[in-house]
Amino acid sequence: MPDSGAAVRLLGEGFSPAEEMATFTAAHPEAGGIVSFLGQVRAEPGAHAVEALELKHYAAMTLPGMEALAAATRKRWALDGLLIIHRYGVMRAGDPIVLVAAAARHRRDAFAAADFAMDHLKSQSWFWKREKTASGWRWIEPRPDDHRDRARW
Amino acid sequence: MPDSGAAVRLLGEGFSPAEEMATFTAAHPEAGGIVSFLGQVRAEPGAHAVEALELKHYAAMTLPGMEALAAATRKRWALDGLLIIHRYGVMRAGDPIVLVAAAARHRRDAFAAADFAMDHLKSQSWFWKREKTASGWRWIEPRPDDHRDRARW
Amino acid sequence: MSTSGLAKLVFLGRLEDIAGMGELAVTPGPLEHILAALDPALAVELLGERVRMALNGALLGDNEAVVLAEGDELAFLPPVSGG
Amino acid sequence: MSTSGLAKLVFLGRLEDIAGMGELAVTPGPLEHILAALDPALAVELLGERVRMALNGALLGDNEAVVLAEGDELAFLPPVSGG
Repeated sequence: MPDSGAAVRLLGEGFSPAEEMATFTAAHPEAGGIVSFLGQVRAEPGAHAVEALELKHYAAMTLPGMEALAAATRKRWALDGLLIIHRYGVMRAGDPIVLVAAAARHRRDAFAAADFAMDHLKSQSWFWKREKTASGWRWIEPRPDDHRDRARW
Repeated sequence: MPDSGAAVRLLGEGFSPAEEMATFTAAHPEAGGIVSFLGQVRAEPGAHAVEALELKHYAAMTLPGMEALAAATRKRWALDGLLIIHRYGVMRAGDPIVLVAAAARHRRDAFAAADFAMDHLKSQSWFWKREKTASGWRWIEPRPDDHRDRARW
Repeated sequence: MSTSGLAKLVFLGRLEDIAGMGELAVTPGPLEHILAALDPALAVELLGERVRMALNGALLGDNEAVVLAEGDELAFLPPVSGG
Repeated sequence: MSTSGLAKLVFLGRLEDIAGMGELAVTPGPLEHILAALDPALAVELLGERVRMALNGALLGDNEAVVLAEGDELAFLPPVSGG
Protein backbone atom coordinates (compact mmCIF):
# COMPACT_ATOMS: atom_id res chain seq x y z
CA MET A 1 0.00 0.00 0.00
CA PRO A 2 2.44 2.71 -1.10
CA ASP A 3 -0.25 5.40 -1.07
CA SER A 4 -1.11 4.93 2.57
CA GLY A 5 2.55 4.89 3.58
CA ALA A 6 2.01 1.70 5.55
CA ALA A 7 4.16 -1.31 4.87
CA VAL A 8 2.87 -4.57 6.28
CA ARG A 9 4.71 -7.84 5.78
CA LEU A 10 4.15 -11.38 6.99
CA LEU A 11 7.38 -13.32 6.58
CA GLY A 12 8.23 -17.00 6.67
CA GLU A 13 11.96 -16.30 6.69
CA GLY A 14 14.23 -14.35 9.02
CA PHE A 15 14.84 -10.63 8.56
CA SER A 16 17.32 -8.03 9.74
CA PRO A 17 15.67 -5.44 12.00
CA ALA A 18 18.67 -3.12 11.65
CA GLU A 19 18.44 -3.15 7.85
CA GLU A 20 14.69 -2.68 7.93
CA MET A 21 15.05 0.27 10.29
CA ALA A 22 17.77 1.86 8.16
CA THR A 23 15.56 1.58 5.08
CA PHE A 24 12.48 2.89 6.88
CA THR A 25 14.39 5.81 8.40
CA ALA A 26 15.91 6.76 5.04
CA ALA A 27 12.42 6.75 3.52
CA HIS A 28 11.13 9.29 6.05
CA PRO A 29 13.46 12.30 6.14
CA GLU A 30 10.45 14.51 6.90
CA ALA A 31 9.80 12.75 10.21
CA GLY A 32 11.39 14.21 13.29
CA GLY A 33 11.01 11.02 15.28
CA ILE A 34 10.83 7.30 14.73
CA VAL A 35 9.74 4.87 17.43
CA SER A 36 10.32 1.18 16.96
CA PHE A 37 9.47 -1.99 18.83
CA LEU A 38 11.46 -5.14 18.19
CA GLY A 39 10.26 -8.40 19.69
CA GLN A 40 12.69 -11.27 19.63
CA VAL A 41 12.78 -14.85 20.88
CA ARG A 42 14.10 -14.54 24.41
CA ALA A 43 17.27 -16.44 25.23
CA GLU A 44 16.76 -18.01 28.63
CA PRO A 45 19.25 -20.29 30.26
CA GLY A 46 18.34 -23.35 32.29
CA ALA A 47 15.67 -26.01 32.41
CA HIS A 48 12.89 -23.78 31.13
CA ALA A 49 14.92 -22.68 28.11
CA VAL A 50 12.86 -22.40 24.95
CA GLU A 51 14.67 -24.36 22.25
CA ALA A 52 12.32 -23.25 19.51
CA LEU A 53 9.17 -21.24 19.03
CA GLU A 54 6.68 -21.73 16.24
CA LEU A 55 4.12 -19.22 15.11
CA LYS A 56 1.30 -20.43 12.89
CA HIS A 57 -0.85 -18.06 10.90
CA TYR A 58 -3.99 -18.44 8.82
CA ALA A 59 -3.54 -17.16 5.30
CA ALA A 60 -7.14 -16.05 4.88
CA MET A 61 -7.05 -13.79 7.94
CA THR A 62 -3.64 -13.03 9.43
CA LEU A 63 -2.18 -10.63 6.86
CA PRO A 64 -5.56 -8.96 6.14
CA GLY A 65 -5.94 -8.42 9.91
CA MET A 66 -2.47 -6.85 10.13
CA GLU A 67 -3.32 -4.56 7.22
CA ALA A 68 -6.55 -3.47 8.91
CA LEU A 69 -4.62 -2.75 12.10
CA ALA A 70 -2.10 -0.66 10.16
CA ALA A 71 -4.91 1.33 8.56
CA ALA A 72 -6.57 1.91 11.94
CA THR A 73 -3.26 3.02 13.46
CA ARG A 74 -2.57 5.48 10.67
CA LYS A 75 -6.07 6.87 10.96
CA ARG A 76 -5.73 7.46 14.69
CA TRP A 77 -2.38 9.25 14.73
CA ALA A 78 -0.64 11.71 12.43
CA LEU A 79 2.11 9.52 11.00
CA ASP A 80 4.54 9.94 8.15
CA GLY A 81 4.99 6.20 7.90
CA LEU A 82 4.24 2.90 9.57
CA LEU A 83 6.04 -0.41 9.24
CA ILE A 84 4.75 -3.74 10.58
CA ILE A 85 6.74 -6.92 10.00
CA HIS A 86 5.76 -10.21 11.62
CA ARG A 87 7.32 -13.63 11.35
CA TYR A 88 5.65 -17.00 11.19
CA GLY A 89 7.29 -20.42 11.20
CA VAL A 90 9.93 -21.86 13.49
CA MET A 91 12.28 -19.46 15.30
CA ARG A 92 15.12 -19.83 17.76
CA ALA A 93 16.60 -17.71 20.57
CA GLY A 94 17.59 -14.29 19.33
CA ASP A 95 15.51 -14.45 16.16
CA PRO A 96 13.36 -11.37 15.51
CA ILE A 97 9.60 -12.04 15.69
CA VAL A 98 8.03 -8.66 15.15
CA LEU A 99 9.15 -5.18 14.20
CA VAL A 100 6.86 -2.17 14.36
CA ALA A 101 8.11 1.31 13.48
CA ALA A 102 6.19 4.58 13.40
CA ALA A 103 7.58 7.78 11.91
CA ALA A 104 5.95 11.07 12.84
CA ARG A 105 6.54 14.76 13.04
CA HIS A 106 5.69 14.67 16.73
CA ARG A 107 7.30 12.28 19.15
CA ARG A 108 4.12 11.56 21.09
CA ASP A 109 2.28 10.34 17.97
CA ALA A 110 5.12 7.97 17.09
CA PHE A 111 5.22 6.48 20.60
CA ALA A 112 1.45 6.08 20.86
CA ALA A 113 1.10 4.55 17.40
CA ALA A 114 3.82 1.94 17.97
CA ASP A 115 2.44 1.10 21.41
CA PHE A 116 -1.14 0.81 20.08
CA ALA A 117 -0.09 -1.34 17.14
CA MET A 118 1.86 -3.70 19.42
CA ASP A 119 -0.96 -4.09 21.93
CA HIS A 120 -3.36 -5.02 19.16
CA LEU A 121 -0.90 -7.20 17.26
CA LYS A 122 -0.30 -9.21 20.41
CA SER A 123 -3.87 -9.54 21.56
CA GLN A 124 -5.84 -9.62 18.32
CA SER A 125 -3.70 -10.88 15.50
CA TRP A 126 -4.31 -14.36 14.22
CA PHE A 127 -1.17 -16.11 15.39
CA TRP A 128 -0.94 -19.31 17.38
CA LYS A 129 2.27 -19.98 19.22
CA ARG A 130 3.88 -23.13 20.50
CA GLU A 131 7.17 -23.50 22.32
CA LYS A 132 9.59 -26.36 22.45
CA THR A 133 11.35 -26.97 25.73
CA ALA A 134 13.09 -30.04 27.15
CA SER A 135 9.60 -31.46 27.75
CA GLY A 136 8.48 -31.07 24.15
CA TRP A 137 6.16 -28.77 22.24
CA ARG A 138 3.45 -26.87 24.12
CA TRP A 139 0.77 -24.47 22.82
CA ILE A 140 0.78 -21.06 24.47
CA GLU A 141 -2.51 -19.76 25.84
CA PRO A 142 -3.38 -16.05 25.93
CA ARG A 143 -2.37 -14.06 29.00
CA PRO A 144 -4.83 -11.86 30.90
CA ASP A 145 -2.33 -9.02 30.33
CA ASP A 146 -3.08 -9.05 26.62
CA HIS A 147 -6.68 -8.06 27.16
CA ARG A 148 -5.71 -5.49 29.75
CA ASP A 149 -3.18 -4.01 27.28
CA ARG A 150 -5.78 -3.73 24.57
CA ALA A 151 -8.32 -2.17 26.94
CA ARG A 152 -5.94 0.79 27.43
CA TRP A 153 -6.97 2.30 24.10
CA MET B 1 28.82 2.17 33.45
CA PRO B 2 28.91 -1.48 32.39
CA ASP B 3 27.60 -2.65 35.77
CA SER B 4 24.39 -0.68 35.54
CA GLY B 5 23.80 -1.81 31.98
CA ALA B 6 23.24 1.79 30.91
CA ALA B 7 25.29 3.23 28.08
CA VAL B 8 25.21 6.99 27.81
CA ARG B 9 27.15 8.86 25.15
CA LEU B 10 27.42 12.48 24.15
CA LEU B 11 28.88 12.68 20.65
CA GLY B 12 30.36 15.48 18.60
CA GLU B 13 30.39 13.37 15.44
CA GLY B 14 27.67 11.56 13.48
CA PHE B 15 26.65 8.01 14.32
CA SER B 16 24.73 5.19 12.67
CA PRO B 17 21.47 4.44 14.51
CA ALA B 18 21.11 1.13 12.66
CA GLU B 19 24.56 -0.04 13.77
CA GLU B 20 23.96 1.12 17.32
CA MET B 21 20.65 -0.73 17.43
CA ALA B 22 22.17 -3.90 16.02
CA THR B 23 24.91 -3.82 18.68
CA PHE B 24 22.46 -3.06 21.49
CA THR B 25 20.06 -5.79 20.38
CA ALA B 26 22.86 -8.37 20.13
CA ALA B 27 23.94 -7.44 23.67
CA HIS B 28 20.49 -8.21 25.11
CA PRO B 29 19.38 -11.68 23.98
CA GLU B 30 17.52 -12.07 27.28
CA ALA B 31 15.18 -9.19 26.48
CA GLY B 32 11.92 -10.03 24.79
CA GLY B 33 11.37 -6.50 23.57
CA ILE B 34 13.38 -3.45 22.60
CA VAL B 35 11.83 -0.03 22.11
CA SER B 36 13.81 2.71 20.45
CA PHE B 37 13.32 6.36 19.68
CA LEU B 38 15.35 8.01 16.98
CA GLY B 39 15.22 11.77 16.58
CA GLN B 40 16.65 13.20 13.40
CA VAL B 41 16.98 16.61 11.79
CA ARG B 42 13.76 17.02 9.85
CA ALA B 43 14.06 17.61 6.12
CA GLU B 44 11.57 20.31 5.21
CA PRO B 45 11.24 21.79 1.79
CA GLY B 46 10.53 25.43 1.06
CA ALA B 47 11.28 28.80 2.55
CA HIS B 48 11.31 27.64 6.15
CA ALA B 49 13.76 24.85 5.41
CA VAL B 50 16.34 24.37 8.12
CA GLU B 51 19.75 24.36 6.47
CA ALA B 52 21.57 23.44 9.63
CA LEU B 53 20.92 22.87 13.30
CA GLU B 54 23.46 23.35 16.06
CA LEU B 55 23.23 21.90 19.53
CA LYS B 56 25.50 23.32 22.20
CA HIS B 57 26.17 21.52 25.44
CA TYR B 58 27.94 22.43 28.66
CA ALA B 59 30.66 19.97 29.53
CA ALA B 60 30.29 20.36 33.28
CA MET B 61 26.60 19.45 33.26
CA THR B 62 25.22 17.90 30.07
CA LEU B 63 26.70 14.40 30.20
CA PRO B 64 26.38 14.13 34.00
CA GLY B 65 22.71 15.09 33.62
CA MET B 66 22.16 12.41 30.96
CA GLU B 67 23.80 9.84 33.21
CA ALA B 68 21.56 10.81 36.11
CA LEU B 69 18.52 10.49 33.84
CA ALA B 70 19.65 7.03 32.72
CA ALA B 71 20.06 5.95 36.35
CA ALA B 72 16.59 7.28 37.24
CA THR B 73 15.05 5.51 34.25
CA ARG B 74 16.66 2.20 35.14
CA LYS B 75 15.51 2.54 38.72
CA ARG B 76 11.92 3.18 37.73
CA TRP B 77 11.43 0.28 35.26
CA ALA B 78 12.69 -3.29 35.07
CA LEU B 79 15.11 -3.05 32.19
CA ASP B 80 17.74 -5.36 30.79
CA GLY B 81 19.54 -2.46 29.17
CA LEU B 82 19.28 1.21 28.32
CA LEU B 83 21.10 3.19 25.64
CA ILE B 84 21.12 6.98 25.35
CA ILE B 85 23.12 8.67 22.60
CA HIS B 86 22.89 12.41 21.96
CA ARG B 87 24.68 14.57 19.44
CA TYR B 88 26.03 18.06 19.86
CA GLY B 89 27.55 20.29 17.19
CA VAL B 90 26.28 21.20 13.74
CA MET B 91 23.89 18.83 11.98
CA ARG B 92 22.02 18.82 8.69
CA ALA B 93 18.74 17.36 7.41
CA GLY B 94 18.57 13.62 7.99
CA ASP B 95 21.35 13.54 10.57
CA PRO B 96 20.50 11.61 13.74
CA ILE B 97 20.28 13.77 16.88
CA VAL B 98 19.25 11.37 19.60
CA LEU B 99 18.80 7.63 20.00
CA VAL B 100 17.23 6.06 23.07
CA ALA B 101 16.73 2.32 23.33
CA ALA B 102 15.30 0.30 26.20
CA ALA B 103 15.47 -3.49 26.40
CA ALA B 104 13.15 -5.29 28.77
CA ARG B 105 11.51 -8.59 29.43
CA HIS B 106 8.11 -6.92 29.30
CA ARG B 107 7.03 -4.72 26.44
CA ARG B 108 5.29 -2.15 28.63
CA ASP B 109 8.46 -1.44 30.63
CA ALA B 110 10.46 -0.88 27.45
CA PHE B 111 7.88 1.53 26.01
CA ALA B 112 7.49 3.50 29.22
CA ALA B 113 11.23 3.76 29.85
CA ALA B 114 12.01 5.05 26.36
CA ASP B 115 9.11 7.51 26.50
CA PHE B 116 10.11 8.75 29.97
CA ALA B 117 13.76 9.15 29.00
CA MET B 118 12.82 11.13 25.87
CA ASP B 119 10.44 13.47 27.69
CA HIS B 120 13.13 14.29 30.22
CA LEU B 121 15.96 14.49 27.70
CA LYS B 122 13.96 17.01 25.69
CA SER B 123 12.74 19.15 28.56
CA GLN B 124 15.54 18.93 31.10
CA SER B 125 18.80 18.16 29.40
CA TRP B 126 21.34 20.93 29.07
CA PHE B 127 21.27 21.53 25.35
CA TRP B 128 20.78 24.82 23.55
CA LYS B 129 19.67 24.69 19.96
CA ARG B 130 19.90 27.12 17.12
CA GLU B 131 18.69 26.71 13.57
CA LYS B 132 19.96 28.20 10.36
CA THR B 133 17.37 29.09 7.74
CA ALA B 134 17.48 31.47 4.78
CA SER B 135 17.19 34.31 7.31
CA GLY B 136 20.22 33.22 9.31
CA TRP B 137 20.82 31.58 12.70
CA ARG B 138 18.11 31.72 15.34
CA TRP B 139 18.08 30.36 18.90
CA ILE B 140 15.18 28.01 19.70
CA GLU B 141 13.13 28.72 22.80
CA PRO B 142 11.49 25.99 24.86
CA ARG B 143 7.97 24.93 23.88
CA PRO B 144 5.13 24.72 26.42
CA ASP B 145 4.72 21.10 25.26
CA ASP B 146 8.03 20.16 26.82
CA HIS B 147 6.82 20.98 30.30
CA ARG B 148 3.50 19.28 29.67
CA ASP B 149 5.36 16.17 28.47
CA ARG B 150 7.50 16.06 31.58
CA ALA B 151 4.49 16.58 33.84
CA ARG B 152 3.04 13.28 32.57
CA TRP B 153 5.36 11.28 34.82
CA MET C 1 -11.28 -38.51 -3.88
CA SER C 2 -11.43 -35.25 -5.82
CA THR C 3 -12.02 -32.06 -3.84
CA SER C 4 -14.35 -30.61 -6.44
CA GLY C 5 -17.85 -30.37 -5.10
CA LEU C 6 -16.49 -30.21 -1.55
CA ALA C 7 -16.04 -27.65 1.21
CA LYS C 8 -13.08 -27.37 3.58
CA LEU C 9 -12.60 -27.25 7.36
CA VAL C 10 -9.41 -25.60 8.66
CA PHE C 11 -8.08 -26.36 12.14
CA LEU C 12 -5.79 -23.73 13.68
CA GLY C 13 -3.42 -23.82 16.63
CA ARG C 14 -3.89 -26.70 19.04
CA LEU C 15 -6.98 -27.81 17.12
CA GLU C 16 -4.64 -28.99 14.36
CA ASP C 17 -2.94 -31.29 16.85
CA ILE C 18 -6.26 -32.59 18.15
CA ALA C 19 -7.59 -33.17 14.64
CA GLY C 20 -4.32 -34.73 13.52
CA MET C 21 -4.54 -32.61 10.37
CA GLY C 22 -4.66 -28.96 9.35
CA GLU C 23 -7.47 -29.23 6.85
CA LEU C 24 -10.30 -31.59 6.02
CA ALA C 25 -12.39 -31.75 2.85
CA VAL C 26 -16.06 -32.28 3.69
CA THR C 27 -19.36 -32.61 1.90
CA PRO C 28 -21.22 -29.27 1.80
CA GLY C 29 -24.30 -28.87 3.98
CA PRO C 30 -25.36 -27.72 7.44
CA LEU C 31 -22.50 -27.56 9.95
CA GLU C 32 -24.26 -29.86 12.41
CA HIS C 33 -24.35 -32.62 9.80
CA ILE C 34 -20.66 -32.15 9.06
CA LEU C 35 -19.68 -32.21 12.75
CA ALA C 36 -21.81 -35.30 13.36
CA ALA C 37 -19.61 -37.20 10.93
CA LEU C 38 -16.39 -36.29 12.80
CA ASP C 39 -14.71 -37.99 15.74
CA PRO C 40 -16.95 -36.83 18.65
CA ALA C 41 -13.90 -35.82 20.75
CA LEU C 42 -12.81 -33.45 17.96
CA ALA C 43 -16.35 -32.11 17.45
CA VAL C 44 -16.56 -31.21 21.15
CA GLU C 45 -13.31 -29.25 20.90
CA LEU C 46 -14.43 -27.46 17.75
CA LEU C 47 -17.60 -26.31 19.51
CA GLY C 48 -15.70 -25.09 22.60
CA GLU C 49 -16.94 -21.68 23.72
CA ARG C 50 -13.52 -20.03 23.22
CA VAL C 51 -13.25 -21.31 19.65
CA ARG C 52 -14.42 -18.84 17.01
CA MET C 53 -15.33 -19.64 13.43
CA ALA C 54 -14.56 -17.80 10.23
CA LEU C 55 -16.23 -18.49 6.91
CA ASN C 56 -14.02 -17.67 3.94
CA GLY C 57 -11.89 -15.37 6.09
CA ALA C 58 -14.75 -13.50 7.81
CA LEU C 59 -15.49 -14.05 11.50
CA LEU C 60 -18.93 -15.45 12.28
CA GLY C 61 -21.18 -14.29 15.10
CA ASP C 62 -21.80 -16.54 18.07
CA ASN C 63 -25.13 -18.00 17.05
CA GLU C 64 -25.04 -17.84 13.30
CA ALA C 65 -26.39 -20.89 11.54
CA VAL C 66 -23.70 -22.21 9.20
CA VAL C 67 -24.41 -24.05 5.98
CA LEU C 68 -21.36 -24.75 3.86
CA ALA C 69 -21.59 -24.46 0.08
CA GLU C 70 -19.19 -25.95 -2.43
CA GLY C 71 -15.78 -24.27 -2.19
CA ASP C 72 -16.45 -22.71 1.22
CA GLU C 73 -13.66 -22.68 3.79
CA LEU C 74 -14.68 -22.81 7.45
CA ALA C 75 -11.87 -22.14 9.95
CA PHE C 76 -11.90 -23.01 13.64
CA LEU C 77 -9.87 -20.43 15.58
CA PRO C 78 -8.82 -21.07 19.17
CA PRO C 79 -7.75 -18.01 21.22
CA VAL C 80 -4.63 -16.38 19.84
CA SER C 81 -1.53 -16.74 21.95
CA GLY C 82 -0.78 -13.11 22.65
CA GLY C 83 2.47 -12.41 24.39
CA MET D 1 47.01 37.78 30.96
CA SER D 2 47.39 34.51 32.85
CA THR D 3 44.25 32.85 34.12
CA SER D 4 45.87 31.74 37.36
CA GLY D 5 44.30 33.48 40.30
CA LEU D 6 41.12 34.01 38.32
CA ALA D 7 37.59 32.60 38.17
CA LYS D 8 35.56 31.96 35.03
CA LEU D 9 32.13 32.94 33.75
CA VAL D 10 30.53 30.66 31.11
CA PHE D 11 27.78 31.93 28.81
CA LEU D 12 25.51 29.29 27.28
CA GLY D 13 23.04 29.40 24.40
CA ARG D 14 21.98 32.85 23.24
CA LEU D 15 23.94 34.40 26.13
CA GLU D 16 27.12 33.52 24.27
CA ASP D 17 25.92 35.61 21.33
CA ILE D 18 25.01 38.51 23.58
CA ALA D 19 28.32 38.35 25.42
CA GLY D 20 30.21 37.93 22.18
CA MET D 21 32.22 35.18 23.86
CA GLY D 22 31.67 31.77 25.47
CA GLU D 23 33.81 32.35 28.53
CA LEU D 24 35.29 35.22 30.46
CA ALA D 25 38.05 35.13 33.04
CA VAL D 26 37.21 37.37 35.99
CA THR D 27 38.71 38.41 39.30
CA PRO D 28 37.29 36.31 42.16
CA GLY D 29 34.87 37.98 44.54
CA PRO D 30 31.17 38.60 45.10
CA LEU D 31 29.06 38.15 41.97
CA GLU D 32 27.59 41.65 42.19
CA HIS D 33 31.08 43.14 41.94
CA ILE D 34 31.87 40.97 38.93
CA LEU D 35 28.62 41.86 37.14
CA ALA D 36 29.13 45.56 37.86
CA ALA D 37 32.31 45.44 35.79
CA LEU D 38 30.51 43.98 32.72
CA ASP D 39 28.65 45.72 29.92
CA PRO D 40 25.34 46.66 31.67
CA ALA D 41 23.28 45.25 28.76
CA LEU D 42 24.96 41.85 29.28
CA ALA D 43 24.59 42.03 33.07
CA VAL D 44 20.84 42.60 32.70
CA GLU D 45 20.54 39.50 30.50
CA LEU D 46 22.59 37.38 32.89
CA LEU D 47 20.27 38.34 35.72
CA GLY D 48 17.11 37.55 33.69
CA GLU D 49 14.61 35.57 35.72
CA ARG D 50 14.69 32.60 33.33
CA VAL D 51 18.48 32.35 33.49
CA ARG D 52 19.78 29.86 36.02
CA MET D 53 23.28 29.70 37.42
CA ALA D 54 25.52 26.71 38.11
CA LEU D 55 28.68 26.88 40.18
CA ASN D 56 31.25 24.26 39.15
CA GLY D 57 28.53 22.15 37.53
CA ALA D 58 25.97 22.34 40.36
CA LEU D 59 22.78 24.37 39.97
CA LEU D 60 22.35 27.23 42.40
CA GLY D 61 19.13 28.12 44.18
CA ASP D 62 17.28 31.29 43.25
CA ASN D 63 18.50 33.58 45.99
CA GLU D 64 21.86 32.11 46.85
CA ALA D 65 24.60 34.65 47.42
CA VAL D 66 27.50 33.87 45.10
CA VAL D 67 31.11 34.63 45.85
CA LEU D 68 33.58 33.24 43.36
CA ALA D 69 36.87 31.80 44.56
CA GLU D 70 39.96 31.26 42.46
CA GLY D 71 39.35 28.50 39.90
CA ASP D 72 35.56 28.61 40.24
CA GLU D 73 33.43 28.30 37.12
CA LEU D 74 30.08 30.07 37.15
CA ALA D 75 27.77 29.18 34.24
CA PHE D 76 24.74 31.18 33.09
CA LEU D 77 22.11 28.84 31.68
CA PRO D 78 19.18 30.14 29.66
CA PRO D 79 16.17 27.81 29.26
CA VAL D 80 17.04 24.67 27.31
CA SER D 81 15.51 24.43 23.87
CA GLY D 82 13.48 21.26 24.26
CA GLY D 83 11.85 19.99 21.13
